[in-house]
This record gives sequence, structure tokens and C-alpha cells, in this order.
Amino acid sequence: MIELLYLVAAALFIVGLRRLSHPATARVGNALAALGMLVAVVVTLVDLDAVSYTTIVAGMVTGAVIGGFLAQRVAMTAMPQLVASFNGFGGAASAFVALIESGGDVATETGVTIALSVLIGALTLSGSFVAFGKLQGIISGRPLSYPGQLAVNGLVAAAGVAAATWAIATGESVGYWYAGGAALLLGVLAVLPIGGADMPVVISLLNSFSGLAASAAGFVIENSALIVGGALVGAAGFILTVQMSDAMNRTLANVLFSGFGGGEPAAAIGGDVTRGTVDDVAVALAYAQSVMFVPGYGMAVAQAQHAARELADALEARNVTVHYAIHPVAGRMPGHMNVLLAEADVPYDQLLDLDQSNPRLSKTSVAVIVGANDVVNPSARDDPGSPIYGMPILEVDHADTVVVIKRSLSPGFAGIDNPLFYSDRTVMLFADAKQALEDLVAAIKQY
Amino acid sequence: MIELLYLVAAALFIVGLRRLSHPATARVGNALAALGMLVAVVVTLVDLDAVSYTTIVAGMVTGAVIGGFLAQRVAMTAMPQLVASFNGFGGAASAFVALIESGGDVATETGVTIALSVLIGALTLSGSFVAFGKLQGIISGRPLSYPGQLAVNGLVAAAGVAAATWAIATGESVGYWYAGGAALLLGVLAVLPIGGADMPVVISLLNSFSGLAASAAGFVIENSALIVGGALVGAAGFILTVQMSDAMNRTLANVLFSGFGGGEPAAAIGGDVTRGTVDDVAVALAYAQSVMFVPGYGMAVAQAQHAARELADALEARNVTVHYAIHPVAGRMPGHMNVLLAEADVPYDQLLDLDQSNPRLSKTSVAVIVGANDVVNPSARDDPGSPIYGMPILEVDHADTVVVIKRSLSPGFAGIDNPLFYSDRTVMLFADAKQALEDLVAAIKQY
Amino acid sequence: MSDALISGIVVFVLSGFVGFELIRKVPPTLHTPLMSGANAISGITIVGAIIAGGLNQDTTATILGFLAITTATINVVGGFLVTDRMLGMFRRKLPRQ
Amino acid sequence: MSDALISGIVVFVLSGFVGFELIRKVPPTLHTPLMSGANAISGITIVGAIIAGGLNQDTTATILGFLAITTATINVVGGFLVTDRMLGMFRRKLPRQ
Amino acid sequence: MLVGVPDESPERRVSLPPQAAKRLGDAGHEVVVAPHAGQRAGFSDDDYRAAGARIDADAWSADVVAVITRPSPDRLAAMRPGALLVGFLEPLDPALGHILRGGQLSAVALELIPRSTVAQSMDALSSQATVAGYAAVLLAAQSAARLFPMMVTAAGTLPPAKVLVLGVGVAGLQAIATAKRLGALVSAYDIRPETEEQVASLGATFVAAPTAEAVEGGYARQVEADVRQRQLDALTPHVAGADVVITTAQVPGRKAPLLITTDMVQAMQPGSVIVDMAAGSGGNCEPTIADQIVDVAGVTVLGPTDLASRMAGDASRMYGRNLTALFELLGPDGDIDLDNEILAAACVAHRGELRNDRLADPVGHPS
Amino acid sequence: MLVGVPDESPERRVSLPPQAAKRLGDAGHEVVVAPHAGQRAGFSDDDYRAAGARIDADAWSADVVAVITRPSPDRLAAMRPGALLVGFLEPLDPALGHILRGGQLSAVALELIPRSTVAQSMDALSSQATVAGYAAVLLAAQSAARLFPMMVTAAGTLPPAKVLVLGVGVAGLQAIATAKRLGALVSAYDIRPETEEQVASLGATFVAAPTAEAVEGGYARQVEADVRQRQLDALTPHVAGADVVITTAQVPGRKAPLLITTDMVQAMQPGSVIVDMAAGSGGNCEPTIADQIVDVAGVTVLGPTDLASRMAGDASRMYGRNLTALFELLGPDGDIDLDNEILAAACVAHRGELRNDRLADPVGHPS
Ligand SMILES: NC(=O)c1ccc[n+]([C@@H]2O[C@H](COP(=O)([O-])OP(=O)(O)OC[C@H]3O[C@@H](n4cnc5c(N)ncnc54)[C@H](OP(=O)(O)O)[C@@H]3O)[C@@H](O)[C@H]2O)c1
Ligand SMILES: NC(=O)c1ccc[n+]([C@@H]2O[C@H](COP(=O)([O-])OP(=O)(O)OC[C@H]3O[C@@H](n4cnc5c(N)ncnc54)[C@H](OP(=O)(O)O)[C@@H]3O)[C@@H](O)[C@H]2O)c1
Ligand SMILES: NC(=O)c1ccc[n+]([C@@H]2O[C@H](COP(=O)([O-])OP(=O)(O)OC[C@H]3O[C@@H](n4cnc5c(N)ncnc54)[C@H](O)[C@@H]3O)[C@@H](O)[C@H]2O)c1
Ligand SMILES: NC(=O)c1ccc[n+]([C@@H]2O[C@H](COP(=O)([O-])OP(=O)(O)OC[C@H]3O[C@@H](n4cnc5c(N)ncnc54)[C@H](O)[C@@H]3O)[C@@H](O)[C@H]2O)c1
Repeated sequence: MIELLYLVAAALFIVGLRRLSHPATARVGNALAALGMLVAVVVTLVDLDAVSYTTIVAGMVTGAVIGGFLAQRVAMTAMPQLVASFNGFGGAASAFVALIESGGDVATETGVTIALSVLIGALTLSGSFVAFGKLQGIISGRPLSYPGQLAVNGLVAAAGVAAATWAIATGESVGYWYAGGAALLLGVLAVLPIGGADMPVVISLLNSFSGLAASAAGFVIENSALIVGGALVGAAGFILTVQMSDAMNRTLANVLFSGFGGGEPAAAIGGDVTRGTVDDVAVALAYAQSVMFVPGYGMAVAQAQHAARELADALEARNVTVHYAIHPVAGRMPGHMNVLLAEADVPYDQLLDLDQSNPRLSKTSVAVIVGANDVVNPSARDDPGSPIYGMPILEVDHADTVVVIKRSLSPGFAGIDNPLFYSDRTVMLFADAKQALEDLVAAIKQY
Repeated sequence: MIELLYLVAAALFIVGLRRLSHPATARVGNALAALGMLVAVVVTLVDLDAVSYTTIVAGMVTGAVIGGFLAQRVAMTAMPQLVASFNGFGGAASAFVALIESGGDVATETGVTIALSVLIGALTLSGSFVAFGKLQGIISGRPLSYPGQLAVNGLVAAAGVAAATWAIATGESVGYWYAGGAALLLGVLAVLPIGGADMPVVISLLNSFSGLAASAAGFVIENSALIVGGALVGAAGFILTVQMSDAMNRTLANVLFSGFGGGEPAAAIGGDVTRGTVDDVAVALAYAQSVMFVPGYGMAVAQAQHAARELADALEARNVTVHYAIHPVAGRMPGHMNVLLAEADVPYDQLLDLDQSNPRLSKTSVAVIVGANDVVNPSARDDPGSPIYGMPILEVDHADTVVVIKRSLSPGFAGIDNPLFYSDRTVMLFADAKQALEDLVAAIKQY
Repeated sequence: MSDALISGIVVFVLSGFVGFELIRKVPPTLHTPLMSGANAISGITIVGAIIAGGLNQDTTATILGFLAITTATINVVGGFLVTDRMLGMFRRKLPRQ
Repeated sequence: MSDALISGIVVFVLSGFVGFELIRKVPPTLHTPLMSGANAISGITIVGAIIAGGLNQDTTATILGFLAITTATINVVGGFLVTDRMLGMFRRKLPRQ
Repeated sequence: MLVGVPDESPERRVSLPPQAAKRLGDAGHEVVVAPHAGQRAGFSDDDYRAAGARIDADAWSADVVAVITRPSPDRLAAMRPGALLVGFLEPLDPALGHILRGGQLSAVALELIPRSTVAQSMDALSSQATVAGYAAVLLAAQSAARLFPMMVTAAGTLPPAKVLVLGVGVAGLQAIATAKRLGALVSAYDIRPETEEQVASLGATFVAAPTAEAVEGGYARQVEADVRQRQLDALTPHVAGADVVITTAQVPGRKAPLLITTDMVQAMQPGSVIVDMAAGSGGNCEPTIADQIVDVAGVTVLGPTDLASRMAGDASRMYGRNLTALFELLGPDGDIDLDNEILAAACVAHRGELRNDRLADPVGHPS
Repeated sequence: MLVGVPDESPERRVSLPPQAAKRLGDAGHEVVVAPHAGQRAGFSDDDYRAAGARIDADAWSADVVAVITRPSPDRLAAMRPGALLVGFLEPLDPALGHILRGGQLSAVALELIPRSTVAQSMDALSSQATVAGYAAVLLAAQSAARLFPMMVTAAGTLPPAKVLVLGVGVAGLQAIATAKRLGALVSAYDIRPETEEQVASLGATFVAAPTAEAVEGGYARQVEADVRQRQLDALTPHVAGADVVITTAQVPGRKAPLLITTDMVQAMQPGSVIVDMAAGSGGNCEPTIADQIVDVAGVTVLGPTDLASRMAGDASRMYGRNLTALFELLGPDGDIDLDNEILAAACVAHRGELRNDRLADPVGHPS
């Protein structure tokens, strides 16, 4: 019976993970997975004929208090590092379980699984805490590299494997401890060289590892719940890791071994601007209440008017309110935006001029700047030294979120820099306007 | 070891099935699955310490000859019924395996699995062959219904379960045979009332059943290869069945119990025309070499010009050549199509008039008629009695495949029927032109 | 319940999940080939037929064994071959040569 | 190899397939919550910790058991709670009130 | 057969441009063109010669004489007995019958070509109305105080001009399409209910006003007085709000229906424009005077009757195409096969014998 | 301050339409308008009264006199010393200096407003060029033998008209946009290389011919003789193939560059049209005569200088917007703050003192 109840728990994990990967069902998914965990724990406790429950109760209470406290109190901005630390604890737990079992007579097969559990668990532990330190700013986010790095890591890894082999062969359980020590060191050495900006990918990979460690521990104590749950996380976590590096346009190998992705943590890549992906922007648009398109000369150059209209159609099909804000001097001739949007058959009542747009912008969820620049430059309003000071602008910085679609950070007609791009409400989507809008249309249909 | 090799076979099944569900990799997928089967069979034979190989060799040779012969010789049009018959054989095999094991002393647990295997296997066998008969025209394709049908089926099912229960309880193996007999009857009774046009869905469901039967047989002989392989097919087949009824805009329950979907087999639904789905058309377009759009008044009414352009863009991105054939009297005013396509920014050099289009149409893979009717009516060419006889038409019937997008079979301006719709090269996509084209754009991006 | 049964159930449930997750949106043109391929895989029962048929207990069992092996082999061999034939046609039909 | 090991491997491989197939294209906004949720599930090792820790062999084992249970519980409780918190914020952040 | 193309000045169009003459030549016919016949449409005598035609002042004595507008009686006198006259012959005018009978002439009136799918290639009413509808919008755009497109500019936001098209036949549809291209906000109205869908098919808005299943052979019928009044009432606010109104409503054989009264014109903004394309048959707008510019309280009312002629080149090209398609139905010497549905409908006289029913009831066969 | 709006007939536009007068009134200024000043643009005296302006024949004695074109010297004599004159003053003409000095007048020439992003709301050259570019296309479309849009019809397939725009400034861009809207196949050329992207941004094709980084303050410079010849050679085939050519090329303070020779015109198809928008400064086309219709071997060459005036209503509205934006820079009595970059650039005389550098070198500050 206990096995079948574990199977129920596993099924809940599976359904939970599936839902977690879709925006609309994620929260329920998490709850289902938690329910699965509850089932597994209760079944175990009921079935257990333990010598003493003291340790168990003490450990669970302590852990619950610490975990609950951290989860509630830590600032939202520190979430990634918190997850890293939790993950480290999970790896540690698997290693501990294996170490407990390493005492006494151990079959070779079991020895191998103990070794795997200890090695992977310890590596996860130290790696996760280095990642935590980098994200928290305790350790420098800069990639730390020195010559012969890979060789050193290889040596440490070999030492760990050797210690484990010795332990398995001789039955000397202290060998597993040595192996664990080597793995701890390896975790530190492997993560230190990776830049802070790449930490999320590293944490995800370590998360996949902690699944494998749990699975290995499951082999040690011959428990199917651990094997199934661990394998699930191991595999799903790996796929997620790959997707995360894809989203950064990197390969996983490149993330792990290049020492690239330097600078401070957070998503700040390529200067001080926040760079978004098509998917980021698509989700923001799909769940927005109102969207304001702000076309400029770049829309004309890209001939992106039809794509803009398509995106607007896709959003309206999701009950998002859409308008277009036309600045009097957008483009390169009077009425430039009008002629293009009329060609794309945008209804006239969606076109707003400056006076109509600005009051609306402060109530807009997302302003999408399509190849405009000077006409949304806040220095015309804020910086008396600017050559365009005094020109009325479209105050897109009053919207909740600003998405800027252009190919680079280069300036527009007036040849001046635009502080909007560096605002923390702004997400830059660097691409040709037509391509970006078409990609957004495709992406939105997924959500 | 044998278990691990079975696991390899299972992995090959999984990878094979996954690839089978994507057009570009389907054939490789099938090969991988076949390889998995080979591994499983070889492993079994090697591991086997059989009393006699005669039966085995004789059976395998006979089966291979029959199966190979049928697979090579049967006409392509008879494929669905061939699959049905193969499926029936599979179900029979599982039932036989269970029956062999039913001799001698049998534990209750095993008895249950034997019963399941026999019941499901026998049901699959008879159901599949009824489906075969309906598709082959041996049995009438018309849904056959009589009052109290469900009650009768319920009784037969109850009898089967009762016989099986008796067999399990008493250990009388003949009870399994009775149960199998009842299941055979039930298979016939359950499938007979369903119309010929719905047979593909029924076969798919029975296919899922034959997986379950194999899995049950696996439990009987405690063989993990059968359990895994059977469960895979059971689950995947079920999902496929649901998708197939979705594609017909029906629920599965509706297919099984409504007796609807009458008429002859084949995809002929709603008269003599071939009705296509968006996905059918999308695949045909995605893998075409050249596509000719033929717009008519319906494109104008639907204001589908932008959607047409989007679809053309999506096709061109796949290196499909796209043109538009404009008939002199398409629409309701001279130049009607021109003004709309110019609005959608279709390049002038893609617009062909009558004289330019007709030579090209015979070299066109797919002609897509977007809300045109009279201007593609072959009776203007072929039927001297037609009121429009003598008017030059766009000879779309010279293209390899013709897709007609309109809302119904209603006639156009001239008020006359159009034989094009009933041609066997023609697929009708009944929908509003704009909606259909937008759906096609979305679908094409999947392939 | 026997251990074998329980571990069988675990394996069965997990395989079922794999099967469910495996099939994403399939284009209708592939419905029949996929069904046919899946059907061929369900011929895995051939392994059972070989094992059971090889035991060679009595005449009935031998006959049943022969039948089981034959039908299962038809399903497997015919199934994979016909799927391949369909897919071959499918590929060729679309682009015009 | 022991039967337990073999059936363990079968279960492991099948679960791995489920895990691989489970994750389709995930929107980047969900990357962190999904990672966090998956991490909480990897806390299933708590079951192992309870079993191993409950054996209470000697002092080292007791201490290790306590540590294992504590760390695993932190992972489970903290993990699920923090995921829920993230997702709650995510929902609220997007549509403006 | 010998086809004659007379000089129809002051008409700017020519019945057969050089391209059409070439097509006829290729089909084995001979074409004789009066000197300078094509000049006002941009075709020189050399172009005709290059197309294989003969330049000769005596184009009237051919087997078939192709004209655009009805010639004066003295010109018809130059035609030889039994010859065929083709063109817009105003077949309702009883004077016509008299001349044709006297000259023993055959005649095909292009106005009577059925508006059916097969006959569309000969439908010169359609081809000329297409050109006229386009020209009407250009004229309106030039005469209006407003630019048609919406423009958000540094010198203020110009809203799109509001264009109202009354009568959605061939010319009306073309006017809708052209005004919409230029960026105007277009609405339209016609008495025939099926035009609602046609208006939408060009992306314009249909104005809710009474419609009636009032169709004969595809043409509108005259409507009852009470419907007329309800029409006017419903249109009044739309006319008042429009910057440009283009009217095209006609009922064959009758005076054009009145759709805009002087009061309604006065309610419009100064600077607005009305182009009344029905001016030739009395006009849809009360103050309209054919071919004059009338100013009503700052509103410009134009009644041009020569719109197609203003684009004489393309208009002649299309007309020539219509005629060559028609000529394919004729016998070797221009004989008319009265069993042919299209010719039977459009032939008003056969060798001097008047086909009176056609003269009396000028509405063609239902398509 | 008191703003005067004189009657400038025969000019059809008016410097301040009623809406602009109302905006000035709301800002605390007084506006005096000469009787019938707005009539030819569609604005009645009553409209002005309703907008709060005073109708008075003596509009010349105001603090600020707003004109469109440069007034004759005798009219300027009616201005009071120290008053400000604003409008298109043709600042290059030395005669202007004489008058201004004599009358102790201040003057702002709108031609000299810098073409920069901040000054765009006062840029009357742009607003009037916008209207003119649109009007030029309407004029060309009416004069051409071809319809602009492509039409596949039962009366044959009409190919789209080929329109070539030479000079892609404000007017050229608007001409491209308008011709494209009407369905023509548009190509364009300008000497400034950055216009290639601008042409593409309207969906038209750039013609490959020599370009040069020849820019001063956003304007084109005159180019060397060899470049000029290469330009002509490169343009020749494109001009010959065009149904319509619209030329807009100007170099401030110089005669307009010659882009089309008489030979090139003769190589065009009869029935083609050239609209030369640079006719006022000598024309881009050799046979052009300002404000006349010239026929060169069947090609119509038009040199209208009053294009913006033809759409007097909207042109005046935009001009009025430009002026009210400019007036916001002025002091309470119309004083000019010469520290303001825009005013410093455009002010040609300050209380009779000529700002000579501006008169000598009329090119504005680089933006
Ligand atoms: N409206 C008029 O009448 C007129 C006339 C003359 C001058 N101007 C001036 O032009 C400016 C107009 O402002 P604006 O905001 O419309 O334009 P802008 O300030 O010139 O900026 C346009 C932006 O579009 C981007 N872009 C260009 N091609 C693109 C492509 N294919 N895809 C995506 N982005 C592209 C460029 O950035 P990347 O290179 O990074 O992509 C550029 O920064 C004003 O300064 C105005 O004064 C206007
Ligand atoms: N070009 C001209 O100058 C002119 C003028 C007058 C008359 N005509 C005549 O009009 C005809 C033109 O031929 P055509 O082939 O263009 O048109 P058609 O023969 O009138 O057929 C149009 C088809 O479009 C379909 N349709 C309508 N709305 C639709 C929508 N929203 N989505 C999808 N389909 C829609 C209709 O079928 P469903 O209802 O089943 O959807 C209809 O059968 C000719 O007979 C011609 O003689 C032409
Ligand atoms: N079969 C074909 O291919 C074909 C080709 C061309 C035209 N047609 C048909 O021929 C018919 C006539 O076209 P036309 O352009 O010569 O028409 P027309 O010039 O005779 O009249 C113009 C329009 O005025 C409308 N009208 C008449 N009285 C009116 C009133 N009181 N109020 C409002 N509108 C009024 C008519 O309905 C018509 O649409 C149309 O039905 C058209 O679709 C058919
Ligand atoms: N900053 C702004 O917001 C703003 C606003 C309006 C105009 N502008 C700029 O002002 C400048 C002038 O515009 P404009 O319309 O008044 O110009 P313009 O009337 O002086 O000249 C018209 C065009 O003719 C071109 N030209 C001159 N010589 C030529 C030759 N030999 N061959 C071909 N073309 C030739 C010029 O390059 C110019 O594009 C442009 O650069 C324009 O972008 C800027």
C-alpha cells in the first residue's frame, strides 16, 4: 500500500510540475506538488516504526520554522538567492541520508549509490551557496578565472571519485566523507568562475542535480518515492536549464565554462538597460489590460505597420484595449505614421494625438515603442540643457511598463541619447521592428 | 540484464512515438520503434529456455509472411481497415497469452489480470474486425441502431464480468473462455451502431485498448516490456483518439454513443465534397512548392486581404513561391481585388491576370480559393448549358490540389452551382475567409 | 498484493504518464500513421506470446501459443511495414516532383 | 544486480522520461518560479531523512539524521512557500488594478 | 469586315484606340480611322498606322461604325444602308428610331448589354463608370477645403475628411475605393439592400436609410413617394456631416432620383463639396446644374457629365476592349445573330427594322 | 498684443484662420482682421467674430502683422514704427531690407525658422509643403492619361501608373505617400543619401543615381557640374519610363537644379505628365513655365506655384498653428528675444536694424 500511496504522491508531482509551467495554472500546480509532498511525508511517518520520534519531530519543527521564516521575510528581489540556498539544503539532506546509511555493512551496489548521493549532494550544497553568495553580493559577481582552472577542477573531481571508490571497495565509511569533502570543494571551484549574471542558469542546473542526489538516496534506502521524485526533478530541471540558457541566447556549455556573463547579477546585460526577450514582452502584453503602441520612424523603415496591426488584433482577441499614440513629428514627414497605419487598416478611432494620448498613458499597462526615439525622449521635458528641451513628448514613462523595440541604442534624428532606455520600467527589445512584432504575435498565441 | 534491455526497448518506443507525431521525423520514429521491438524480441528469444522452439518459429514465420504480404499489397486507400485488422490480431494475441496462463493454479491477483487481458483483448479483436468490415464495405457503413441498445450491451458486459469473476473465484479456467466470448460479442455490438465515417476514431480507441490488453498480459506473465509498451500505447493512443474526435469537432462520447456520422466511410462528410481541417490545409501548404491564391468577393466581404498577405509571408519564409491570380470580374467592381491587395501591400509582381495565371496554374502545387466562386467555375468551360458558358475562368482545377475557403456551398453572384467543389482534388475549408487564413497562419508556424 | 504486482503498477502508471505527455498536437495528416505505428508497438505482446508459447504445456496451450505468436507477429511485422509505407507516400505526395 | 536495483533503474528511467516530456516551452517569466517549485519537489529526500533519521543508531547518525531532516524540511517548506509567494506576485503585477 | 472610327470631337475619348485596332486587324478585320480621331485621348495617327489601321476621312461608310456617343442625324446619313452602328446610342430617344429606320441601319446600343457575368467583357457602362468614379473623387479632392487623409502633424491634427457616396453602382463602388485609398472616412448608401455587403467589402460603412428590394435586371426601380421622403430624412444628418458627397444614383430611363435638397446642402459646412455624377439625367442634388459650378452658401456643387472623358486615354482603352469583345459575336460582315442573348438584348434596330420592345423598355434581361 | 490679419487677395490662404484667432484671444491677445480676409479660404467674417476677433479694414497698424506672402512696399508703409511683420518674406531679396529699415520695422521670415526638432511646430515651410505635395499628386492624377491604380477588369488589365518623384524633401515625401495611396508604382530620387531610407520607409523604391553628402543646415547644397551631368544621365531612363514625374528639388537661395532636360521630356510617352513644384525658383524641368501648361510632344508640363493655396482651408489652418506656436516665443508687445535660438535665426530686422548676416546667408543653423 505504501508504494501505491507514494505513486499517488508522484502523480501529484507530475501534474503539479506540468501546471507550474503554464502561467494560468502555475499557482495551482505548486499547491498540488505540495500536496503530493504532504502525502509522501504522512505515509512515511505512519508506516515508520522508528526507535525514537524525537529527532524527527525536532528536525521537522526546526526546518519548518527556518524555511517558513525565510520564505515569508526575504525581499522579493532576493528570491533567486533564496531558492539557491534552499537547493543547497536539499542537496545536503540527500548527502546526509546517504552518509547515515554508510555506517555498517554495505553491499557494493549500495556503496555506489551512497557515493553518488554524497558526491552530488555535497556538490549541490557548496555550489548553491557560492551562487547564493554571488547573488547576495557577498562574493564578487565578477567571473573569477585563473590559468589551469579546468585542470584543478578535474583533479579535485578525481580525488572525490577515488575516495568514494576506496570506500566502496574497503567498506571504510570515512571514505565517503572524504569524497563529500572533495565534492564540496569542487562545487566552490566550479561555480566561482561563472559570472553573476549567469547564476540563475547555474542554480537551475544545481536544482537538477539535487533531484539526482535525492534519486540516488532513494536507491540507497530502496525507496521509490525518492527515486521517482528525484528523477522527475532531475529531468525537468535539466530541460528548464537548457531553456534558460536558450533564453539568453547561450548554450549551456558556454554558460558553464566560458566565464562570460560578468558584471553584477540581475538581468542587466549590455550596459545599464534591461534587455527583454520576445517571450518576456509577450507575457507582459498578453496579461496587460491596456496597451499603447507608439510608432516612430523605425516602424516606417521596417515597414512594420502590418505586423503592428496583427499584434493589436491578437491582443484585442484577448480583450486587451489597444491604442496608437501618434506624435506630431513622428517619422520624417507630417502624417508619416498616419499613411502607414491607414494602409494597415488601423481604425481611425484607435489613433490618438498628443493631447489625447498623454492622459491615457498614465493608465496604460504597457507602452510599446515601435522604432520611435526623439518623440518619447523625457529629456525634452526634464533637461533644460537638452537641444530638444521644450518639445512636448509622449509621456510613455508614465505607463506601468515600457517596451522599446529598436535595433540598438543608437540615437534618432536629433542625435541625442534617450534616458527612457535606462529607466527601470523600460524593457529593451533589440530587433528589427517588423521581425520583433511578428515574433510577438507568434509568442502571444502561446499564452 | 534482460530487464535493462527491455528498458532500452521501451526507451526506443518512447522516442519513436514522439517522432511519429511530427511530420518531419515520423518515418525515423517508426523505424526506431521497430528497432525497439526487435531488441525486445531478440532479448526474449535469447533469454528463453523454451521446451520447444517449433511453435515459436512456426508462429513467427507464418505471422511475418502474412503481415508482410498484407502490408505490401493492400491498396493505399484500404490502409485504415488494414490497421484495424492488425489491431484485432494484436488484441487476440494478448487474450491468447492470458488464456495460456489460465491453465493450472492461478493466484487471485493473477486471475484478475488474466481476466482483464482476455476481456479487453477479445473486445479489441471483434470490435476491430467489425470496423474493418464497415470500412471495407462488407458490413453497411450506416449506423445500426435499435431500441434498448445500451441495455443489451450492458447485459453482455455484465455477463462477461460475471464469468470472469466466477473463473477467478473458482479457478475454473473455462470461465475465462466464457468471459472472452462475451467480450467478443460486446465488441460487435458496441461498434455496429457507429457510422462508417467515425470508424477511424473507433479504431484509434481500440488501438488504445489493445495496448491495455498487452499491459494486462504483461502483468499476467510478470513481464515489464509488455507492461511498459502496453501502457505507453494505451495512454498515447487515448490522447490520439481524443485529438481525432476534436478534429471532427465531436467529443469522443458523442462519437461512441450517438450513432451519428453515417454515410459511407472515407472522409466524405457533408455531401460529396471533401471537407478539410485547418491542419490538413496547413500541412499541404507548408510542404508545397508553389501556391496560387485566388481571391474573390468573399475575401472582400471578410476583409481578409491582410490575413492573405500574412499567410503568403509565412509561406514565403518557407521558400514556397506565392502568386495571386486575379480574374477580371472577381469581386463586385472592376479592380476590386487590386484595391484590397494594394492596401495589404502585396507586391505588384505577385499579381497575375487571367492570361498570366492559367499557364502557371498547371504547375501549381496548391491553389487556394479565397471566397471566389463564379470565376473558378469549370462549367463556364465545360458545360455549354451553363449560363456563364464561354466566360474565361481561372483554371484552378489544373493545380495539384485545390483548397476552397468559403462559408458554405452556397453559390456566388451568378447563382449557379460549382462542380469544382465536388472534384476529388478539391478540399473545402468551410469558414469565414479571414478567420480561416489567420488560423492557417498560426497552424503553419507549427510545421 | 505481491511485490511484483506493485512494482508492475508503478511501472504501468509511470509509462502511462509518459504516453500521455508524449503526444502533443498532432497534425491530422499524421493521425492514421501515428495510430498505425502505435498499434505496431502494442504488438509487444509478441514477447508474451513467445514466453507463454515456448512453455509448451499441452496441445491446447501449444495451439493457443501458435495462434498467439502468429497473430502478434502479424501485428508487429504488418504494423511497422504499413506505417512506413504510409509515411513514404505522405512525404512524396506533397511536394510536386 | 539486485531486483530492487533493477526495478529502481526502470522506475528511474521512466520517471526521467516523464520529467523530460513534461516541460514544454516555458515563458521566461515562469523560469524562476518553476525552478523553485521543482526544487521544493526535490525535497522529497525528506522521506529518506525521516526513514534514515528514525533508525537512531548512534550519536553521529542521530546528529546526521537531525541535520538531514532539518535541511530537507527547510527545502520543502521554504521551497513551496516561496514559490507560492512568487506566483502570487506575478499574477498581481501584470494586470493593473 | 471594315470597321470605321470617326472623329467625334469635341468628345475626348475615341471608340477604338490603336491597341484595339491592332487586335481587330489580327482577327482579320480592316480598320479605318478618321484623321486626328484619337488625338485628344493621346493617340496619334501614326500610332494607328503602326497598329495597321488606315487613316481616311471617310470612316462613316464602313460595315461597322464604332462610336462612343450618339452621332448627329446628318452624320448618320453618311452611313451605307445595312451597316451597323455600335456605341452609347441613348436608345430611349424616339428620334433615334426614326433615323435608323430611314437609313436601313442596324444598331447595337451598349447601354442595353445585359449586366450578367458572361456579358461583362462587353459592358462599356461598367468600364466607363469605373473611370468616372475614380475621376469624381479626384475632382472632389481638389475642390474640397480639407485634405482627405488624417494627418497628425506639428501644425495640428487634421482629421480625415468624411466622404459620403450615394448610389453604390459601379461608379459608386469605385468612388468609395478611391476615397478610402486617399485616407478619407467613407460611408455610403444605396436603395438596393445587397449593396450593404458590397460597401463593407471595401472597408467602408453603410448608412442606415431605407432600402428596398427594388430591382429589375440588376437596376434600381423608381421608388414610391413615401419611401423617398423617408430616404431624405434619414440621409439629412449624414449629408450635413460630410465634407464631400458624391452622388451616382440613377434609374435607367427616368430622371435621376432626388437625394439631396437645397436645404440639405445649406446645412453643410462651407468649403464642402458635392459631386453629382447623375447631372446628365437631372442630378441627385437639387441645385445641381450640369457642367457648371454652383455655390450654395459656401458649398460647391459640381455636376460634371464628362468625367470619363477627363481620363480619355484609359477610358478609351477600356472602351476599345469592350468593343473588340462585342465584335467577336458578330458575323463576318458585321451581321447580328439575334439568337445570341447578348446581341438580342442590345440590338435596337436590324437593317432598318426597329426592335421596338427594346426601345420601349430599355431595361435588359435579368442576369 | 494686437495682431493684424490683412486681406492678401489674390492669395487664397489667410495667415490666421478663426481657430487660430480664438487661440490667440484665449492667450490674451487682440486680433483684428480685414474684411473678407478669410473668405477665399472658406472662413467668413462671422466666423472670425464668433472667434472673438474684430473686423476692421485697418489691420496693418497692429503690433504684429501676420501675413503669408510678402506685402508690397506701399502696404508696409501703413505699419507703425517698431511693429513686427511675420510671414514668408523672401528674405533674400535686398529690396526687403530697404523697406524694413525705412519703416523702423521688425520682421521674422518664416523661411529662416531652423529645421530642427524643437522648431518643427513653427515650421511653416513644412506645413505648406505638406499640402503642396498632396495637391501636386491630385493635379498630376487628373492630368495624366492613365489611372494611377492597377486594375484587372473585364475591359482589360490596366497596369499601375509609374510615378517618379525627384527631390525628397517634405513635399516630395508627401507626394510619394499620396501617389502610393492611390495605387501608383512609386520611385524617387534625391541628392541627399539619407533620403534612400526615407523613401523605403514609405514603401517606395529609391532610384540609383549619384548622391552626395551635400547638406547645410538640413538643406541640399548646389552640386558640381560633373555630378550634375552624371545625375542627368542616371535619371534619363527613369524619366522616360515614368507616366508621371513630380519634381521638388530646391536649393535655398539659388535657382532650382535642372533635373530634366527638354530631350528627356521628349523621350517620354505622349500623355505623360510632369508637375514641377520648383517652378517658382526656376523649375527642375527645362520646358517648365511657371503657372502655365506646356505641351512638349504630347507630354504635359505643369509648373504650378500656388499648390498650397489650392487647398486654402487646411493650408491656412496649418499656417495659423505655426504662427500661434511662434507667437508664444514673443514678448507681451511682440518683442523679439534675440537670445532665443529660433527667433535669432528667423529675425531679419529688429526695429529697423537689419540683421545682415541672415539676409546674406539664408541657410539656417544646422539642427
Ligand atoms: N515628422 C516630420 O515631419 C519630421 C521631418 C523631419 C525630421 N523629423 C524628426 O524625426 C524625429 C522623429 O522621431 P521618431 O521618434 O519617429 O524617430 P527617431 O527619433 O528618428 O528614431 C527612430 C528610431 O527608430 C529606430 N529604427 C530605425 N530602423 C529601425 C528598424 N528597422 N527596426 C526597429 N527600429 C528601427 C532607430 O534606432 P535603431 O537604429 O537602434 O534601430 C531610431 O532610434 C524627430 O526628431 C523629428 O523632429 C520629423
Ligand atoms: N468585378 C465586377 O466588376 C463585378 C460586378 C458585378 C458583379 N460581378 C460578378 O460577381 C462575381 C464575382 O465572382 P467571385 O468569384 O469573386 O465571387 P462570387 O462568385 O460572388 O462568390 C463569392 C463567394 O464568396 C463566399 N463568401 C462570401 N463571404 C465570405 C466570407 N466572409 N468568407 C468566406 N467566403 C465568403 C461566398 O460563399 P459562402 O456564402 O459559401 O461563403 C460566395 O460563394 C462574378 O459572377 C461577376 O460577374 C462582378
Ligand atoms: N453582372 C455583372 O458582372 C455586372 C457588372 C456591372 C454591373 N452590374 C450590376 O448592374 C447594376 C447597375 O449598376 P450601375 O452602376 O450601372 O447602376 P446605375 O448607374 O444605374 O445606378 C447607380 C446606383 O444608383 C442606385 N439607386 C437608384 N435609385 C436610387 C435611390 N433612390 N436611392 C439610392 N440609390 C439609388 C442603384 O441601385 C445603383 O446602384 C448593379 O446591380 C451592378 O451590380 C453587374
Ligand atoms: N527637423 C525637422 O523636424 C525637419 C522638418 C522638416 C524638414 N526638415 C528637413 O529640412 C530639409 C529640407 O526640406 P525641404 O522640403 O524644405 O527641402 P527643399 O524644399 O529645400 O528641397 C527639396 C529637396 O530637393 C533636394 N535637392 C536639392 N538639390 C537636388 C539635386 N540636385 N538633385 C536631387 N535633389 C535635390 C533636397 O535634398 C531636398 O530634399 C530636409 O533635410 C528635411 O528633412 C527637418
